[in-house]
Amino acid sequence: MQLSKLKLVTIIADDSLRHLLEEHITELGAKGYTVSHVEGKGKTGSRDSAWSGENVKIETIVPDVVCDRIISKIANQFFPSYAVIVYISDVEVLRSTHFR
Amino acid sequence: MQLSKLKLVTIIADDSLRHLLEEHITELGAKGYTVSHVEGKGKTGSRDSAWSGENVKIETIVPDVVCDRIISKIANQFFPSYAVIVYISDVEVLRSTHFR
Amino acid sequence: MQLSKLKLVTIIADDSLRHLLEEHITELGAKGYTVSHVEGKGKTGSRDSAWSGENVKIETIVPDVVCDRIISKIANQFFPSYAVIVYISDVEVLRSTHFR
Amino acid sequence: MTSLLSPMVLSFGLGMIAARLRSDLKFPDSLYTSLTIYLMVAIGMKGGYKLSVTPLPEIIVPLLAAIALSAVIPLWCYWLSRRVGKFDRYNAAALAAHYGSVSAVTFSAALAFQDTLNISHEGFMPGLLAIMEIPAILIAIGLTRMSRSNGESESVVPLREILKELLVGKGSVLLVGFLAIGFVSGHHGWEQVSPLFDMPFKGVLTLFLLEAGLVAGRKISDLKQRGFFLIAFGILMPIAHAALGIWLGKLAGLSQGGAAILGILAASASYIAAPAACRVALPEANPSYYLTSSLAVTFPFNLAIGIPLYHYMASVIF
Amino acid sequence: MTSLLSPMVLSFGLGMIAARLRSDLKFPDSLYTSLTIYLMVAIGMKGGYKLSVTPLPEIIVPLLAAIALSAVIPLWCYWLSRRVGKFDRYNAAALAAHYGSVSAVTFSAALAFQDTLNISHEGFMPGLLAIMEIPAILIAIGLTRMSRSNGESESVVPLREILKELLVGKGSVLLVGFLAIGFVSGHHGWEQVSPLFDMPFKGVLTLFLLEAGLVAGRKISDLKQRGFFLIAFGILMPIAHAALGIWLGKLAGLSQGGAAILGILAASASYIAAPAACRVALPEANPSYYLTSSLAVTFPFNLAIGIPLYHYMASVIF
Amino acid sequence: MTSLLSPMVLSFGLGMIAARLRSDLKFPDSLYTSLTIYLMVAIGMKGGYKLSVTPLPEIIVPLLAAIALSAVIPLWCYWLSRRVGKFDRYNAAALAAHYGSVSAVTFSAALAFQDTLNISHEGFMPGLLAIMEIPAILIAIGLTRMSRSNGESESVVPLREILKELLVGKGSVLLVGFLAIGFVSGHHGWEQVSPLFDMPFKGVLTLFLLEAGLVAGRKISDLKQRGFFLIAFGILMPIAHAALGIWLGKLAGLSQGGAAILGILAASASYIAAPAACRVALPEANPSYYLTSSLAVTFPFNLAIGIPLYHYMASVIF
Ligand SMILES: Nc1ncnc2c1ncn2[C@@H]1O[C@H](COP(=O)(O)O)[C@@H](O)[C@H]1O
Ligand SMILES: Nc1ncnc2c1ncn2[C@@H]1O[C@H](COP(=O)(O)O)[C@@H](O)[C@H]1O
Ligand SMILES: Nc1ncnc2c1ncn2[C@@H]1O[C@H](COP(=O)(O)O)[C@@H](O)[C@H]1O
Ligand code: NA
Ligand code: NA
Ligand code: NA
Repeated sequence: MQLSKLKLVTIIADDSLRHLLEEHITELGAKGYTVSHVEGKGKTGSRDSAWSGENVKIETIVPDVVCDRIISKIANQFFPSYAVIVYISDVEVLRSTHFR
Repeated sequence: MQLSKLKLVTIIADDSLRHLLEEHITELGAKGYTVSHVEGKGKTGSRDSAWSGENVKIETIVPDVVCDRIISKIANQFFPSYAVIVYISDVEVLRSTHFR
Repeated sequence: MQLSKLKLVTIIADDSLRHLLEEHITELGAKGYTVSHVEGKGKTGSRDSAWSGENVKIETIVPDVVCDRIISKIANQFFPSYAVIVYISDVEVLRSTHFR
Repeated sequence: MTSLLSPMVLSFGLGMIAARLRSDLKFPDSLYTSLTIYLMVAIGMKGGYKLSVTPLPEIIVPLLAAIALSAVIPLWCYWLSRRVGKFDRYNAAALAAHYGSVSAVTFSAALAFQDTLNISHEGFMPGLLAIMEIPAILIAIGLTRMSRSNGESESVVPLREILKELLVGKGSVLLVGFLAIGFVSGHHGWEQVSPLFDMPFKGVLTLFLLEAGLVAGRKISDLKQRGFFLIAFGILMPIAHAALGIWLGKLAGLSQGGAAILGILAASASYIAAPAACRVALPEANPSYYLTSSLAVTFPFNLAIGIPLYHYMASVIF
Repeated sequence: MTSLLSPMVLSFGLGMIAARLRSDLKFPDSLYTSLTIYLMVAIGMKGGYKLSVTPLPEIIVPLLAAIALSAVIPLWCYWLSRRVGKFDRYNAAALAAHYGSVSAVTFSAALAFQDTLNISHEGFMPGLLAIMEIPAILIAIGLTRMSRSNGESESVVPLREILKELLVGKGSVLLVGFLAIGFVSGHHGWEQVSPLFDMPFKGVLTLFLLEAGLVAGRKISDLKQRGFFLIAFGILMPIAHAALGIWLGKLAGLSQGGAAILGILAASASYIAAPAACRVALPEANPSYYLTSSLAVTFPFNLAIGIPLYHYMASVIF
Repeated sequence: MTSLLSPMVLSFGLGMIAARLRSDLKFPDSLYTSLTIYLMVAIGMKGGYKLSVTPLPEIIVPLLAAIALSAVIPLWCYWLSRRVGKFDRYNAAALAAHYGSVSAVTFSAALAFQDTLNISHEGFMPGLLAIMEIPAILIAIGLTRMSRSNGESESVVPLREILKELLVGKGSVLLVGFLAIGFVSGHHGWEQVSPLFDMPFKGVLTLFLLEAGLVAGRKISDLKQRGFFLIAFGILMPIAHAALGIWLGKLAGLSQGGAAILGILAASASYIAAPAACRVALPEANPSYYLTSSLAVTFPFNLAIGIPLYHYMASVIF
């Protein structure tokens, strides 16, 4: 089985930023992404119901270069005003062509 | 605290394959799994509502040997026809006996 | 882009333990967490509907020392009686100050 | 007979069959939760309204009877599960908690039954339902804690914490709250909300029972372990409890319909409050015992046979 | 005309417009699922009740007609999609499955239409709806498997597995199950649940169609690919199938209203059972073909123009 | 008094109490969303129907009055929050957006109130509700952007983007859309859907207010920060706005009931459209200010005291 190393970028942000973020990561080269509805608590308080707004978790598996582009985009455009967190982990995938 | 290294295998697939996949991974030696309902977009388009079908994310923590079995099973049986993605990451657990 | 290494601690437990666990990890030093509703199967059987109880997945990104505190707390207080699993993985984040 | 052929009972049966056939029919969790909220609001509201329009009947004695029932039932349930069922103390306590507590849906089915046959009962019955939910659970948990050997590690949650959570649990809040709202807002308030909370009640119950049947059907296969004891326990205990409840109800001055309802409450086993409490306070107990006997044995028995049977028993006792 | 201006049709239109304008209006998935369950329970229950109060009409011949329809429609749909549409065998089979199967919501809209105009039909119609859901799907999948070249890798799921899943799929279970429940519980049962399953039916349908419109509106942009064929196919085939269905219905001895419904069933395209089956059994087929033509072309056409048109056709044929 | 004891108001109170007691009672998110959709569809549909059966009243002048109200209210709210409340411009703008915009649920409660007391109003009122949702939000966001110093980094979303999203937001789409549908489908259409959208309306509102109370109860503890200003602001501003609204309504030729509704709209604070817009366009603002004052101060005040008070004020002004 041929495994390749790629990056898994995880973004947690307000639901209302979902479409914007999806567009950005697609433009920057991600070939796909997976979205979950999550609740959360952080510096900006609890986000746990439709009233206070909810979070989404967007996960995308990408090559290193796309990973860099995504995190710098988010750092520049979203960090200044929005409560967004991003983290990166190493994953191995089969069929790496699917993600390039 | 005694930590052991194991593999976390994550599978993202159409909801309708859920039971099949659960049976397979159990047969191949996984002692448990965790399932989330997720939405997604990839080569086969958007999967984001009950109309177009939704995805599940199945996560299972397993020893290396079971990990190998699972990914080769999925590569052989599901990759040819289905829109399934799989990735592996390293995790550390307490009580590794729980997962063997 | 300055990336820092932190730990991602993932806890999977019965929904009813959610508030207790959230309080514990906040007390032990986590600055935030993200919660998803998940289903699961393991040694204690299926947990997949409101009838049988459902699981939550609590994810928190923390420095190593907080990670140690959290896992030893859970190992001591929850492992003896409850069906809880915990695992740790390495992640890289931007703005590590957000998590300290 | 009519009762057996009501859409409610049949719908439960359909759910069981569908689950046995491994149908993909499944209710979204939020629909289940929504239906539960609806049923409790509707029961509470209607009871409160009825109290507001009829002269307030004597309530103290029936209330004490209800409390007494839920205090003693768990005792012999625990004892029997330990001695005869050979369960460990955690599982015995969980069974005791479930059979001592009550089921709002069995109660709803009993209301629908009486409504169809024009049998009447006191308006404060939802209050008894609310009051009987909690004591048995506490007593059962207390029983295990008392009997524990000293060295054993114990769960993290203290008993008073559990009591607090039960008192403000959604069952109590909705039942007691809407009993009060129905009473205060009276006839005028009832008219405003009865198109939602009264007229479609049996239809909603039909849907809910479909889902209950689906879950019960899936649980049946868990009866392979200790099935014989659980089936016997899950059928005989309710009959005994019903008899006791009806008799106590008569002593307490309830009408025949009211006493039958008290009997049904005593006979019913919880599957909302008790399982939730057991998951927190008795995590060592195995849900395939307590949930299965409550949901896959006692609930269908009460629904299809118990309710008419207990009414017959009431007519004999009265 | 009245039909075009009914809240149901207008609500679908509103949904389409909102989706085109990229509104954030979205139904929670569980609301969609709940409304689907409601519609199928309500259709089944009412059909069963009607059967229980009218002398049982001849059902065997109409049943055979319905089965015949759903067995032959996929054949020419497959052939046309391959030859004229130039689709590969997977996509052709998926289209055949969708147009051979039926739509419970189109059926509901037809019920609402007939109810408004006081047209009557046989009570067993929901039975035909149930029976017509499955055969076409099986035949279409069978067609692809037959025509596969030997070396090709094939999907993991055997045909008999698929048949089993379809038979216990939620559509069949709810329709057949509640047809039976409605029949058995009769007039008395119907009275108990009609405040939920009858009176608000058209309102619920209005809500459901709003959501259907939202989804259809989003799918319209998928028509860029092969749009011309899909639009022509999605409008002309239903008209042809309706004519065939009405004519067969007349031969089978149905009333004019009943024959119109059979025509509508033949004309309707599935978007619950068929897409679900295709995702499992024909994963190679592209949902932007089959789901788009079924949901964004045929469904609105049937809803706004088809239903009145087919009734007119029925009045000519009868 | 009757108003205070209606099931609606009491249910809100029960929710608040349950939240303060830390009950585990919680509505599934999808139930909340479903109830919201229901309320807006029902309001729109009924307004449209009423317009279709009464001679079309003068609508232009009241419409202008409504727009004027939602254009000026944010100005002084912003100013007061900056000067008196000492808020930064983001939080001041968020407060201005909330109090300039309107609440569909307060409107629903006002409808229920008038219905109970047989007070009538013009059928186009839901249209005013729809028109008053958006301008204040835009103006408030515009205010911040105008006053920003040059070097500051600014949020990613341009104002015209926000306008576009608001115009096709679910509030506008459902209210305007179903106003049109109700109007076009007329009496006949209304008859078809009123068993869902009219009769159970107050019951659904009761459930919704239970959930609103739960959320408001949880928010109350956020009032520790700047609570004094927020409470004063959240009670006094609505009274002033109501007076202004009623007076403008009278000038604009509305009936007494209609003018009271316009006053209530002016007095109400948004908690659907405005919070959503602020999360995107004013992420720097703190929800524990704007959401708390709108939901935990102004909403309960309007519900329990405001609605009857404003009707009394209307009777004085007229
Ligand atoms: N340390 C953390 N670990 C995991 N998730 C976090 C953490 N901090 C914040 N989050 C998530 O990010 C969202 C925004 O965080 P914040 O900007 O800190 O309010 C929160 O609602 C959480 O879902
Ligand atoms: N690069 C990716 N990162 C994360 N998830 C992905 C990615 N590509 C595909 N997926 C997920 O896998 C599903 C099937 O992918 P695909 O076969 O590309 O259509 C999608 O619906 C996504 O949920
Ligand atoms: N090997 C595993 N991989 C992933 N999740 C697991 C695993 N084992 C257990 N779980 C999760 O942890 C919960 C409790 O596990 P258990 O104590 O084994 O019943 C299960 O319901 C699953 O959600
Ligand atoms: Na009991
Ligand atoms: Na068809
Ligand atoms: Na306002």
